[in-house]
Amino acid sequence: MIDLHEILTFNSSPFMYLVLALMAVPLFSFFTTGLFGKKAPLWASFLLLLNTGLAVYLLLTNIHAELQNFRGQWFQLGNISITLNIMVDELMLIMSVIVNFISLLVHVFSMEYMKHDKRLSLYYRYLGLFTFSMMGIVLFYDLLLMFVFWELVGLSSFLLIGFWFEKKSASLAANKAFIMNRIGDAGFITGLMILFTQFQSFDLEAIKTLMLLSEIEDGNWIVHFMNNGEQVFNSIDGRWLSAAGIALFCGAVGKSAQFPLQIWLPDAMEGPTPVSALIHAATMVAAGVFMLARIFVILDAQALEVVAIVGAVTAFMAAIAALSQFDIKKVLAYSTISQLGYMVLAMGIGAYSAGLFHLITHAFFKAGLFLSAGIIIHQLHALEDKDVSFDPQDMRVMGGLRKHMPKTFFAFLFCALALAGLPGFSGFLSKDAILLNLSAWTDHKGGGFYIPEVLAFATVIFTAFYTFRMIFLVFFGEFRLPSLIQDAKLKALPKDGNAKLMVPALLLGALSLSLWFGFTLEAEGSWLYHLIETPVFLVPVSYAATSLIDIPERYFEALHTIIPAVSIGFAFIGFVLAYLAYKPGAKLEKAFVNRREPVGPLGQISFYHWYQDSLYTKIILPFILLLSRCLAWFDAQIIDRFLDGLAKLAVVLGHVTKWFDKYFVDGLVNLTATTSGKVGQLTRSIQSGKVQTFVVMSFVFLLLILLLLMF
Amino acid sequence: MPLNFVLFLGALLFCAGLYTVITKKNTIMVLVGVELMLNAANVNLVAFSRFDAVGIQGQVFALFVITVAAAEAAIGLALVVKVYQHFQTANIDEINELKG
Amino acid sequence: MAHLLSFIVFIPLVGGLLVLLTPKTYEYLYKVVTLSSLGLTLLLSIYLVAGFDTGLQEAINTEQQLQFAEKADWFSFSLGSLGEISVDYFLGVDGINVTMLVLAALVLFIGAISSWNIKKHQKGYFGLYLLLSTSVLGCFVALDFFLFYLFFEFMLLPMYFLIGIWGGPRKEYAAIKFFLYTLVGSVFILIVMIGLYNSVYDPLKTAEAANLSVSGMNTEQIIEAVQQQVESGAIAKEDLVKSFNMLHMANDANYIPGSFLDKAGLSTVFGQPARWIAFLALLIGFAIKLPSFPFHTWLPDAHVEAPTPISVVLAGILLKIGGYGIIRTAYAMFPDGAYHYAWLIGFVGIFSIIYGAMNALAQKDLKKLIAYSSVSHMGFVLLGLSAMTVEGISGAMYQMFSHGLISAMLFLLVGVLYDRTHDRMIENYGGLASQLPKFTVFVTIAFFASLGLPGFSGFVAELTVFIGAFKSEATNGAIPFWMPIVGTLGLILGAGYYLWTLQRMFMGKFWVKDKHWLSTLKDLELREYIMLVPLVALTLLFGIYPALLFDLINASVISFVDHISPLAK
Amino acid sequence: MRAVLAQQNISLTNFLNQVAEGLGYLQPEITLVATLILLLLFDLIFKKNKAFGFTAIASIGFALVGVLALLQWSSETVSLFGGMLSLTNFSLLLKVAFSFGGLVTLLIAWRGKDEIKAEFFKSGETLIMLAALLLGAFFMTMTMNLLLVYVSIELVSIASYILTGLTGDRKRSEAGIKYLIFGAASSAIMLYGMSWLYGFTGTLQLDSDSFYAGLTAVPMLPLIIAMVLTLAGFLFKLGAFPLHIWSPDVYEATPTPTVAMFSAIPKLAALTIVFRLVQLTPDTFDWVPILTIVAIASMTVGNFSALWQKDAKRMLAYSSIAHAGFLLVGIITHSETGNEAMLFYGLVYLIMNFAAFFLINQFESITGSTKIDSLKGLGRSMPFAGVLMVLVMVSLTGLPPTAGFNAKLYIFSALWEAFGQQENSWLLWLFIFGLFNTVVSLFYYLKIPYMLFFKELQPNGIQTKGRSADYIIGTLLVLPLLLLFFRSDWFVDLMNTINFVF
Repeated sequence: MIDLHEILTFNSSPFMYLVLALMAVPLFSFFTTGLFGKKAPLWASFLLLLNTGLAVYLLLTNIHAELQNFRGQWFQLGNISITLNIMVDELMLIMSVIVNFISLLVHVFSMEYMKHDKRLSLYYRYLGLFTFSMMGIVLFYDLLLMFVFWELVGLSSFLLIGFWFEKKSASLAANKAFIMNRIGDAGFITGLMILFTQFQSFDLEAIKTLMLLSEIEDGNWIVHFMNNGEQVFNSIDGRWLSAAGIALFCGAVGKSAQFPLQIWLPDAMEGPTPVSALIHAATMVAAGVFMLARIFVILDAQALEVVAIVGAVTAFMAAIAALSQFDIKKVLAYSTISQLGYMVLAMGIGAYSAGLFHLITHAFFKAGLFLSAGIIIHQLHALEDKDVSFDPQDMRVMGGLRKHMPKTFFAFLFCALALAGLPGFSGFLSKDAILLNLSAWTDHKGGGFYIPEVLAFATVIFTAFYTFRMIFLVFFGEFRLPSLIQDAKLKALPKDGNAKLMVPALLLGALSLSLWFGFTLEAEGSWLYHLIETPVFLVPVSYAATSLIDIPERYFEALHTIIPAVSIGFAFIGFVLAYLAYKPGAKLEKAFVNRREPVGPLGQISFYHWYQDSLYTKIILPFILLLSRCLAWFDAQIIDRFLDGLAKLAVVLGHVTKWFDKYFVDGLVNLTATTSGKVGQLTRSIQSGKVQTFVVMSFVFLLLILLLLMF
Repeated sequence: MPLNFVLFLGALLFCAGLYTVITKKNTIMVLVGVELMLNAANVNLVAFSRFDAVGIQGQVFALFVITVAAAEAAIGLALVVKVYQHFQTANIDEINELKG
Repeated sequence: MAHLLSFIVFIPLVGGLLVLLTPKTYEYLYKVVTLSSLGLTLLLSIYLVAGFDTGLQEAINTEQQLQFAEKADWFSFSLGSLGEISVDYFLGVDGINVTMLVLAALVLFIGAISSWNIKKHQKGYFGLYLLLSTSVLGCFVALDFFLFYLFFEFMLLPMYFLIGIWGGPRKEYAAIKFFLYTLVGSVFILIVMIGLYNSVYDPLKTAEAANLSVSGMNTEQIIEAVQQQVESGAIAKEDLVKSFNMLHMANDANYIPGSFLDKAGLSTVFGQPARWIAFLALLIGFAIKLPSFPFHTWLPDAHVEAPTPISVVLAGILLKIGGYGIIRTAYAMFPDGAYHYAWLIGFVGIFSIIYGAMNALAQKDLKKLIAYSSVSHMGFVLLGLSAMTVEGISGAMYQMFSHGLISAMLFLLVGVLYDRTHDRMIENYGGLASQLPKFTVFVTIAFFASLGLPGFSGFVAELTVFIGAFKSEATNGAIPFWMPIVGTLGLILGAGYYLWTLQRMFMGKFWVKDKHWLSTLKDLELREYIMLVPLVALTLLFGIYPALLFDLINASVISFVDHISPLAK
Repeated sequence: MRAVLAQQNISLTNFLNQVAEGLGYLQPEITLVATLILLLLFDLIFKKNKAFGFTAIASIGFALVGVLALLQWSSETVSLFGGMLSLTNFSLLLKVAFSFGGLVTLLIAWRGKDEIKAEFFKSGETLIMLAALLLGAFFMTMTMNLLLVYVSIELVSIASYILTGLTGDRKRSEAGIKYLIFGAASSAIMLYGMSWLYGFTGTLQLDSDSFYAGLTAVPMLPLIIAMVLTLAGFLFKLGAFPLHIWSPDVYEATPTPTVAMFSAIPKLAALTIVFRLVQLTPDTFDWVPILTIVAIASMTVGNFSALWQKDAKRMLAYSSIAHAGFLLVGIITHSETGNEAMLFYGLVYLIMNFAAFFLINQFESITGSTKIDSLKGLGRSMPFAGVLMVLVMVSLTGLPPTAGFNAKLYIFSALWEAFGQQENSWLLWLFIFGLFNTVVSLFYYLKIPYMLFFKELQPNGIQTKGRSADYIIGTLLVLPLLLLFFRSDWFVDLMNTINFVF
């Protein structure tokens, strides 16, 4: 029988420090950047450049080397040792490159974007903190440690969203983000509890090994192993296996903004735009998907179905919501949610590689979109002054920017096309892979499981639609701002930003071309896709889902030609619709410009994102607050009163006995008096005869005692 | 004369005494009531001492009681005088200033 | 170093006497004496931890598992047919109380620093403070129930005066409330104490008293022999030496056969087995101190009225005495009761967690909010204990320790604000972050630490409690799975009330209710840094490197669980 | 006497010898009488400034009594006067305690305000009455004979009436007359009960076989009646429910030193008599219910009524009622342990009360009043006295680190043991009630520290300069309370040498 301690062997090598450096450098930047004042951006970016270099170096040297991991003990809990485990595998290497790279670009971008902010160095420290904790998630192959950094990422996101805390909306958005994540994390912790109870370890390697050994016997999920010498035999109800998966997934739901917790992400746009690019588009929100990838093999069929459905629903809802927004960042936010939905869906159907592939491509093009949007916002913002004020994020003030800022246009366009999933762009490959697997999955599964497929394909159309809507509204037609501010006069027209702004955007724009990932129109043709191959499920067979690998080839043959065609077709439909609706001079475009908010039920639902937000803020939250007030009242008025009451009761009793000692007796005396006949005179004579009442009283009590004793 | 007559007498005296103590307004009368109660006891003692195997302890006791009662009465009367000086009355109802 | 514990416990007392003897003209000396004596205590207790052997693995109810133990006959006499009664001066540390001792020393020291700006009746204040220190420290290391009870009760008087004289507007009410609640609790404890020492004997002393021939036997054998003889009734009842020794009380074999609380547990009170009732009484007695729902209502009042340093000590240590008491007495002496009432305890635990959090959400007074958060956090202690698993118990202890640090920090911060404006109402402030950036940094750290952010000690504690509690049903079936899962609500609510407060008070545009505060609202000063920085550092340290604490307690906790866990029986 | 003679059928001569040697054992009592007479003569002979003389005679006399009692110390029982008195070290211990009490009373008077000084040391009768009271108490500790019980009780009572009422203002005379009427009535009731007991047994000798036999023979109902009636008088002296009602008025009216004496000495004396009665009645008669009811009621009534008292003396009166309840617990347990615990409690109670009254008296001599409000803020201006007061109150409540705690601990341990053996639910209730009464008592005992320290001194120009003599005496009175907590074995070992068999 296998002993836990044979799995959890402590090992390390000098190479480990190199890997740890990936975390150490950003942390160092967090601590030191404060010291550099004005020069802080340079210093931080320099450190991150180093880190990126390191990440790339590691990727190149180890991409084909065999897996190696470093493990040490964090602390000993009873006789169970809680370990730290760093695993160097493709996923970790690739992710670390992406995170560092995009973070680096954002650092550079922010030099210009944030340069007027008074808390500039603090901003860079937060970026450092974020990168550090993000790397933590990527590096550690250990659920507990992953959770630790998971929360730290949440913290840095909280700090960055609320960076302009003077704005009430910003602080509220920060709280919302953190609390929504916390709800998810409660699930995560539950997952941890279940797995720990069963396997006595958080170490993914241990969990996976033991999961392989565990089995289902008449509905109980049992595992049998040794823990340094002593036998461990755990058996709990099998449903906890699914529960564990779902609970852990809750964490992902929070972090990756899936239904029903996704509402924090649009608000998170209160943060600086580069931050949105880094955290709320490329890296942090992808962490949920990354985590799903880590625990992929211990998810059972039920859990995976839940994942798939949640993903599909999210993708669809968000796509709808993106259709009618005015705020360019809002559009991008919803599109992010929708794309994350795709990734989660992919994980749910078991399209591991496709999901991660989409994660990577999306990271680039969405970051690119945000940065280009950032440029536009920045430049428009530069136009504001005392008598001209407008919301530089509102697409209604934009239009025709293609002429004024061409570079930005191209950066934006490339990324947008990738987002819309047109061939030749990275997004096409990954999304195509997902759709392909999805339809295979549906055909194989049958039953009610066509819903995800329908939603996913509908989403393709909507995606193309809102993408091109955005492009038309922002870059084509006339620049609307001047017409909107009749009285005042613009001091200049918007133009492309300087190198610090443009280089990152263009770089990302270029990276959203598909040729970097292989000169092909199919995901299978891409080197990256093959780098990440789908693992096999380890859960007991009776609970395991059928892996796509096991799905017979025939399911795919037909699809290989159809799916790309369909998706391209759908994308094209989306484009045409958008063109008809929003091409310069189209009536919707006019209507749109001078309307406060969209009309019609669909428009409303879309604009208010299915009213989900109001459900939280107008119903659930008030209810909780009310409840808490009631409880507080209960506490102060009932419990406290009651316990004080006991104390008071004593005092009252004091009164009573005192009164008793003094007056009660008269009553008794009257009683004796009546018995002895001549009431009137007696009562008068005794009224306040204190001594006598004393005597009577004592005597009566003696009699009472007597009676009590007799009976 | 059978014992129980005497005992009955004693009980009667006792009750009468107690009643006086309880009901009379005048302090002197109250003291008299006490005397009655004491004498009730005396009656019992004397009566029982007839059945004393070894002697007449009862009667001795009675004597002692009478003496002590006298002393008590003396003190009582002295106090009554004292009270009268202060309150210009011996009516027990009007001697009532100590309140708890 | 011999008698280390005695030094630790009684140095503050000596300091107190010094303070009382120092004439008013040298008032500045009071602080010096207080600070130096408590500082010395702190140093000694650190020295003690340094010398603490973490590997020592002995049964929890034997004296071999104690370290730095000091035992001396205090007094003993034969009380008629009760037989000989012996009370010892018995101090010692094991994994269960060593952490508490250090915590107490630390928090008391910091409390002393924060007493710096106490103005009125300094002599009385510092005298009482040092008296309190001694009784608190003693309470944690006393292993003789009589001695323990002495310290436990003696705590009340200084506390009563410290709250009642130096407190806020409704100080009298708060003081008497504190005193009465705790006294009710201690009456429960007293009842059981009487019952216990009437049922427990001291084997070794009995061996002397009954002059058994113990030549050439080692201690264990003697104890063995005595227990057998008592079992068989060979030793007369009058020769038995009744013992207040807590370790003996925790050992079934030392219960006199046929005595009221013996292991057979035949005697009943109100139809329930006496041992269960005894457990319940102890539990209630200490739960009032903890405090847990529904005995918690004294806490908000006491906290709101008490001066800052006293709130710090109250939240930092006194509450822990409740938890420590439950572990040391109730659980150790009546494991059967503990197992029988596990469900109840666990339920009260999660209820306190959620109830406290909900109440905190509704508070308008910052200090009250923190007080209720304490109720919530102490709920975790109960939840962890009720699980009766190694993880649960360790988690409970860790929670007590970390809450000691964090709540101290929180109350200090409230004090900082109160010193500036003499107002604690949340709605009277806004956007303080821009006015008091450094203060805000510390508040944010404290809040996040308290809501259990990883990296801070609170997280390790809560996580451990949760996994321990969840493990329970799978291993010993003390409490069901759903309890810890429901308990996780506490995490969410915790985030809720802390972040909401943060947002209302510190974010947004700066404004305060009263314009005069603008002049008084200064950022942190050196003395406050001296208090806060160590606390922050420690919270981080114990969050990042929990082994520091777990290594101290592991051995004891394992044997403790072996002792109480029903499966071991 | 013939009765007694016949009982032990011995000749007159050696009976007289008995008396003679008996007198030898009564040195303390004789000394007391001597003191009494000396005081009388002194009073008659000298005309003015007799204060010093009185003080000297009384204090020397009381001290001598104590010493003599100590010298007699021996563990075996001596029965005197044909068994009417039985002298054990139990009674000797109490005698020592009583004479100590007498001395402290003198001290209190000496440190008291001028009126008190005048009353005690201007003319003799107060001291004489004190001596008489002591004499009565002494006999109460020894007597084995109902007759003697009655006489000694009356001696104490009459002395008390006089001390209460015969001098001083209208309040006192009122209290006096009430005290007398109430006392006389209750002693009459007792006497009536006694007469019945005599009837049942045909003897007044408590330890005689016929007494035992008689009580076993009698049917329960009349026996209960007789016993309860007899008990009435004892409870009156004990100041226990339901004959407690006199004490508040009397305590309030009488000068503090006298109250100190009332509150401790007659109580303990009466306790010994109840104790003896319970010891010597056959087990067929179950005392537990009666005494339990009385005890619980006394504690509860005493504590609860004390809550709202404004006057310190009145409050202590009620507290003394409660303590009477606690003392009875020792008797109820009816075990050796219980006896020792009871004695321990009694002696600690004596010390506590004298300390309490001494301190109250000290504050009274400053503020001129015993109202609790009048203590406002005094603790801050006289911290030392304040602390002493706090300690005494803590001890009365029964919390560590004071002897009051040990007293409670031991007496309830005994009760627990009794419960453990008999599993008699009466005892359990007594146990629970008793302990939770502690909490109630805290309410009012804390009032005094509360006034002393929490309230500000009100600015009437009273001179709050503590006098060092007071501090010394106060410390000497409070110190035992602490010592007996930390080394209660000293005292308990003493208890162990006491023999409770008569």
